Amino acid sequence: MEERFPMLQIVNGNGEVVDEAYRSELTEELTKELYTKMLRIRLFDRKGVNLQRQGRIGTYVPFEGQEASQVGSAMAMGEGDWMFPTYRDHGATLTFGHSLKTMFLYWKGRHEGCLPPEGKKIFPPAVPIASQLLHATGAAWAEKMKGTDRASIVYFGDGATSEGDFHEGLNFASVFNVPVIFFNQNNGFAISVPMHKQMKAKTIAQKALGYDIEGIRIDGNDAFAVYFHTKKAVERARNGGGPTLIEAVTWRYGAHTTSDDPSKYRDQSETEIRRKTTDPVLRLERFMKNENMWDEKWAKQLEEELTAEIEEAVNEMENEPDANINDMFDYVFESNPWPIEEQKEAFMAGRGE
Amino acid sequence: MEERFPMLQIVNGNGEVVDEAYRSELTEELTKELYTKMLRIRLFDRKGVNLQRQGRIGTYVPFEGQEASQVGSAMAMGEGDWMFPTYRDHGATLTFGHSLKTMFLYWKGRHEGCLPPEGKKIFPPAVPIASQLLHATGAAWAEKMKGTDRASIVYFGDGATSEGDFHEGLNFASVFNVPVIFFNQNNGFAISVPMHKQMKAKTIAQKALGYDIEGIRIDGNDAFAVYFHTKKAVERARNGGGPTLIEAVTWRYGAHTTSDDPSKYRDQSETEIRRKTTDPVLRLERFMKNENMWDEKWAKQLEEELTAEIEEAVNEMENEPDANINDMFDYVFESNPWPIEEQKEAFMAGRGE
Amino acid sequence: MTTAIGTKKMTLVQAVTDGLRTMMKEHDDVIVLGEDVGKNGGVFRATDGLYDEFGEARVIDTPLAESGIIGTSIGLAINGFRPVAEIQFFGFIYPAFNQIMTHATRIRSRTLGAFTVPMVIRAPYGAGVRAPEIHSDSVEALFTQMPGIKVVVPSNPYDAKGLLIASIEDPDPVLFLEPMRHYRSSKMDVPEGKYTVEIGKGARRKEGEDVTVIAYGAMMDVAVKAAEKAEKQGISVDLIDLRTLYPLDKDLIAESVQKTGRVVIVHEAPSTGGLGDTIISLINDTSFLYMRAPIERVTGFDTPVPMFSLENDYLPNEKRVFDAIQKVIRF
Amino acid sequence: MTTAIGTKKMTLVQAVTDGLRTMMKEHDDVIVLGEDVGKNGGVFRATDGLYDEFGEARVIDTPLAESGIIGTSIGLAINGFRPVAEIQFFGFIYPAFNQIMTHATRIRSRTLGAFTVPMVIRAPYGAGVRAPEIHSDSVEALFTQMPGIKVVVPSNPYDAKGLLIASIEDPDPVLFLEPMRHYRSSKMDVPEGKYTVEIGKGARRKEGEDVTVIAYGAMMDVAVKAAEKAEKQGISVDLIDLRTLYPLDKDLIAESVQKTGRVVIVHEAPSTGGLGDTIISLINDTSFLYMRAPIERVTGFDTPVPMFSLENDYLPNEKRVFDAIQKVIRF
Ligand SMILES: Cc1ncc(C[n+]2csc(CCOP(=O)(O)OP(=O)(O)O)c2C)c(N)n1
Ligand SMILES: Cc1ncc(C[n+]2csc(CCOP(=O)(O)OP(=O)(O)O)c2C)c(N)n1
Ligand SMILES: [Mg+2]
Ligand SMILES: [Mg+2]
Repeated sequence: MEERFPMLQIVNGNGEVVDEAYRSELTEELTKELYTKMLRIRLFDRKGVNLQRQGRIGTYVPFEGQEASQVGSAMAMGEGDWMFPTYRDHGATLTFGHSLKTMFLYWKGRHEGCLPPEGKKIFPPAVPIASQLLHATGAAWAEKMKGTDRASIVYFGDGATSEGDFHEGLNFASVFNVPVIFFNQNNGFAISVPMHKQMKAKTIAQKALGYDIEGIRIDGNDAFAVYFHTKKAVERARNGGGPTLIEAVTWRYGAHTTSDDPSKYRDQSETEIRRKTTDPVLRLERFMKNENMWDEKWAKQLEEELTAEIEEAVNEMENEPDANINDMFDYVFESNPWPIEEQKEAFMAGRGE
Repeated sequence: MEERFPMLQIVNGNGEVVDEAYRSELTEELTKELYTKMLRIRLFDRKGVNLQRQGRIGTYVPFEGQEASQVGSAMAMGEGDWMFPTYRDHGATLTFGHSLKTMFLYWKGRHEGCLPPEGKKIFPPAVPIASQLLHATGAAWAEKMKGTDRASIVYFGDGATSEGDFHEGLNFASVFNVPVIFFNQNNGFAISVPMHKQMKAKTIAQKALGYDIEGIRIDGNDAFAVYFHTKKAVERARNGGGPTLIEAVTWRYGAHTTSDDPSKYRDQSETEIRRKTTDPVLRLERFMKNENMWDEKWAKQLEEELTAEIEEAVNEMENEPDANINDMFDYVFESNPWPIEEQKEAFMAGRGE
Repeated sequence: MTTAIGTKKMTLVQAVTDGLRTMMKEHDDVIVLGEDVGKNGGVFRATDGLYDEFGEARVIDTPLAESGIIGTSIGLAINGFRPVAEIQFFGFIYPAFNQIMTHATRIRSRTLGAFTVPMVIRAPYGAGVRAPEIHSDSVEALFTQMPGIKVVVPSNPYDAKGLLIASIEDPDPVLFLEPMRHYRSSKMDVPEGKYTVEIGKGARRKEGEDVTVIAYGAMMDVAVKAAEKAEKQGISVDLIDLRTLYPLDKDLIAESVQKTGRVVIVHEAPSTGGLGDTIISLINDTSFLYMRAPIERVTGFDTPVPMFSLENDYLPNEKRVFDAIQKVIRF
Repeated sequence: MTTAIGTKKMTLVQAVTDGLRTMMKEHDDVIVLGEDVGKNGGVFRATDGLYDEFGEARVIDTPLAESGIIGTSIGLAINGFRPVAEIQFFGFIYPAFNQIMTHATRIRSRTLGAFTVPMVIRAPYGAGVRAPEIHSDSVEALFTQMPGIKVVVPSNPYDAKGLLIASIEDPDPVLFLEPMRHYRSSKMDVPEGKYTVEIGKGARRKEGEDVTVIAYGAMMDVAVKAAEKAEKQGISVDLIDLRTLYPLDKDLIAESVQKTGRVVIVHEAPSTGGLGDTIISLINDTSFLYMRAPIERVTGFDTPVPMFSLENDYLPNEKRVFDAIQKVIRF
């Protein structure tokens, strides 16, 4: 199956173009946009890990190493499309328009962190694994019924493919020919469980065969491959071509979450090698250098600007007024039924309010 | 995918051998055994429908048309193997050793109907669709851990492939390389829902591709094809070759259950054509005639004997003492916790016992 | 609110169909989906005729996957539709449990109202029709304890239609349970057109002084018969049909209980953890000083619903309810 | 039964590991399976070291699929093994709900004992550790109302090990809930080797006359603190740790309640339909005439557990329990 689903690549780890068909589309503008967005979320991610270490936010889920997958795919989506992330996809949601502050609030245990910016169709992160594939299918199906050309993209990991909802999602989407992109980030591990214990199959893309839908496998650390191949799938979806399963092969450098210790289950030296050979951000830097697009000053300034933007968001997060207790009671239903109203009153009275 | 998973046949609807490789194995003994078992369950099935019409049992689930699938597969299993049927597979369980009386008791709403004969590993019918694939996988996995060469066979329909448990069952079985046969009877309908609304895939066998396991598609009305191809899969399983997904393409002639009215959703004339062209029992009769194995007297006598055996079982079922109310209370746990014991006492007292 | 003109004699299941049709006619965003709900009109014919009337885009035969049905319904609901999902039998809702428990019921509160899930889950429930195994569950208390979903159970055709319309109009998830053994047991005058029965309000079916009997759904008939028997023996029964199980009609229950001081609760779900426990707890909160006897519960047992040869023993019946009435009276 | 010799200071999670190790050493048919239980030793390290000690055939990292874990465990259990399945967090048990509700709990009764399911489902539960969303559910009442499964919740290391061993020895399914916020909160002397704490028996943690306080699991600490405060104010508290939630220790509860006539129940699960309702119902059945005040419940709310910025408001705390004690005393 690996031959049937070869890993599509446009630019390799050395920053060299390996798929000449795309060369003319690898413009400086696109390259710099991808680089900027990837650097931005990498800096965000590192900040997240640090804030957790300092006790300024709760458990944080890092995605470093997966920036190309998240940025390339999110950039392939359009205004009005839907995004259904997991807990590890704030790189994608930030790229698609979520605000830095909101994302920090999420990791601070704030419901505000689940609210999309006005007009953005970003669902809150799915925590129960694979459940979101069905939501994405339903929302895209709704677009189809309304007769729009909008699509959904839904993120999930290699581990998620084992859940029943993965299967049901792909099946519903295929039967009703729904415009949804099933974007799998195969980072090789579900917490500690490596892919070969998760499935016997050697690729995730091949799972498309059971549903008679398109399946492709791409180098998830190649932002160009991710961007262009996702875009193709989205175009197909918009034109009534139905769902696509995309396997983006990638790697998380860090721990599963800040509570996880990867040394328990894998040799972290693998990560060190990957940082040097397949890193998505470094790859773009190399590509730009190869193509004479690289400008050291620009890069430095960019990093400074992005760092400042992130610090500003941290500030905003930390200056946010405390969580409002009403938020716990008042949004279970449109209006509080008496049990909730009574419980709220008793609670407030107990606090002396 | 239909080319990749051709429908394997050994004897066609006219009773002609189409796969010469098997000719020498189509002995009179085997043929008559298959015929006998198929006729037996067909007569049982018709009796079941009649008993329901007369109000002597409850809702009944007929399988007429699917006899070759059930008999051929059950005969391929050995002493000590496990069987996990659905509500429609009493043809298989009867072939594997369940007693006629027990099966009638099941349809009379008796728990005794769930009890396998001594030494037979037949699980009670699965009602929640597809849930049994996991039980079969677990039981076969246990055999593997114990180091035996025993296998499981689990039955399920085309509709069942849509449930999450189908997927999880195949995945667990493939990851742990478990000796289990996933025997799908694709009878074209899940109650009223035709296969093309159940899945976009044109075959069920192709779903094996997602798990890197063997998948085959066979003519489920050809008892020989079912028998020999299942046997091959069982042998492979016993020898550590792991699970196989078998799609047996068949058709149910009758209603989904005796509460169902198929005219609401399909043209029953299709069934009439199939009775004449692809019927599993008639096909064996034709084969035997073609091969000079047919003996009208034998056939007549066989039918009489089987009818008598079934009538006897009906008698036994009807002479069974009434269900024992203790059976409701006393088997929830090994011993009754106080709530059940108190409820039982109160109930008995209320009845004046 | 009623725009109804005439009335029509209907069974409970016909009233369900009529409720669906009424709302589908008025609102394009109301769609029906589930197993066999289309061409077949549902295994109980609850969606009979809707496929022909509204087409397969709005009356949708889904693949056989409950999590898929509820999960995609959530996606449809957050994006402008009001799905009415049928679960073929209540005992087959379990594969969808995760979608209901972690998503349908939580999306509004997680997102402080940015996303909402206006969906209805319909399911026939309960024993007493000699159905095969696991077709007879009565597990409403799994859902009355689940934050974020309302639970509604009509006991007659009028309420069935009015409550169903109210459920479809509700901006939040509603679990709508249909007593399958009363699907066709009797007919009743049901208004044509649109009307609602308010969610959260029970109904007093009989006015009495001596004892409050509380039931709902399929157990109303049993309760009515036991109450009639009690009346013949001079015991006057205040008979309450809950209609909504979450939120309960606290005021109606309190008012009745404070009048009678004696209560019998009837449900077919198992005893421990059943709605009876919650009602007793509510009465503890509201009416402690009024109680003249321990509350009696007449319920199913802490056992799975047995196969149908024993289901009549499992189900509460007139005698058991009557005995309980006598017991609280004689205490 | 005890074959224990020495004791060792252990946290609750270490006691769980020790219980597993003890049983795995003695019985080859005891196996452990779940997500990340192998090499990683579980996300809370509850299975730490077992993979190295017993090998990957008996300490099994499964694919990420809860229905698969429970469903295959059922198959293993009917065929000679005693699986101990870990559900990584209680809030991820829902995908397995169908397997538990329709199979694990019903196979014995469906087959009149021909097949049985001696399995344990372990899950860390509850809020208070600033975990991400949906990692903090306390839905034990979904299972106490489910016929065919016992539900056990230790509150300290000693009980954790003893109850876990009893659960593994139990011939029927047991849901074993571990209060995650007390996994490492304190250490306690725990006997080495094998001993059991009987399923179905609560423990009196403090003897008192004025009011009965009933709690379990993670809420024991809160209850203890509130009781200490009450004692300081001259209110004597009879403090009960339920330990088993199904079947409840009816006698212990009745005895205490009949002595005090006043009851406060504490749990973090939502109010409606929580175990509090069932306990009130039980007290109604056993002790009606003894009650001197309405029973007070201090519980979570009828809301999903909020994200962690609000979880301390959601959780019962010492003050709320103390206020409830005062309320029942002053009634
Ligand atoms: C239903 C469910 N089961 C278990 C978990 C706990 N859990 C959180 S993340 C995770 C691993 C997910 O792996 P994968 O799908 O590969 O995504 P990744 O974390 O690698 O991005 C697990 C088991 C969960 N969140 N939901
Ligand atoms: C979880 C679950 N959902 C729904 C049902 C109701 N139901 C019983 S049989 C059936 C159709 C099954 O179709 P298929 O798998 O093709 O098997 P067949 O009946 O054709 O043998 C349905 C929907 C059920 N038993 N379990
Ligand atoms: Mg992963
Ligand atoms: Mg079928």
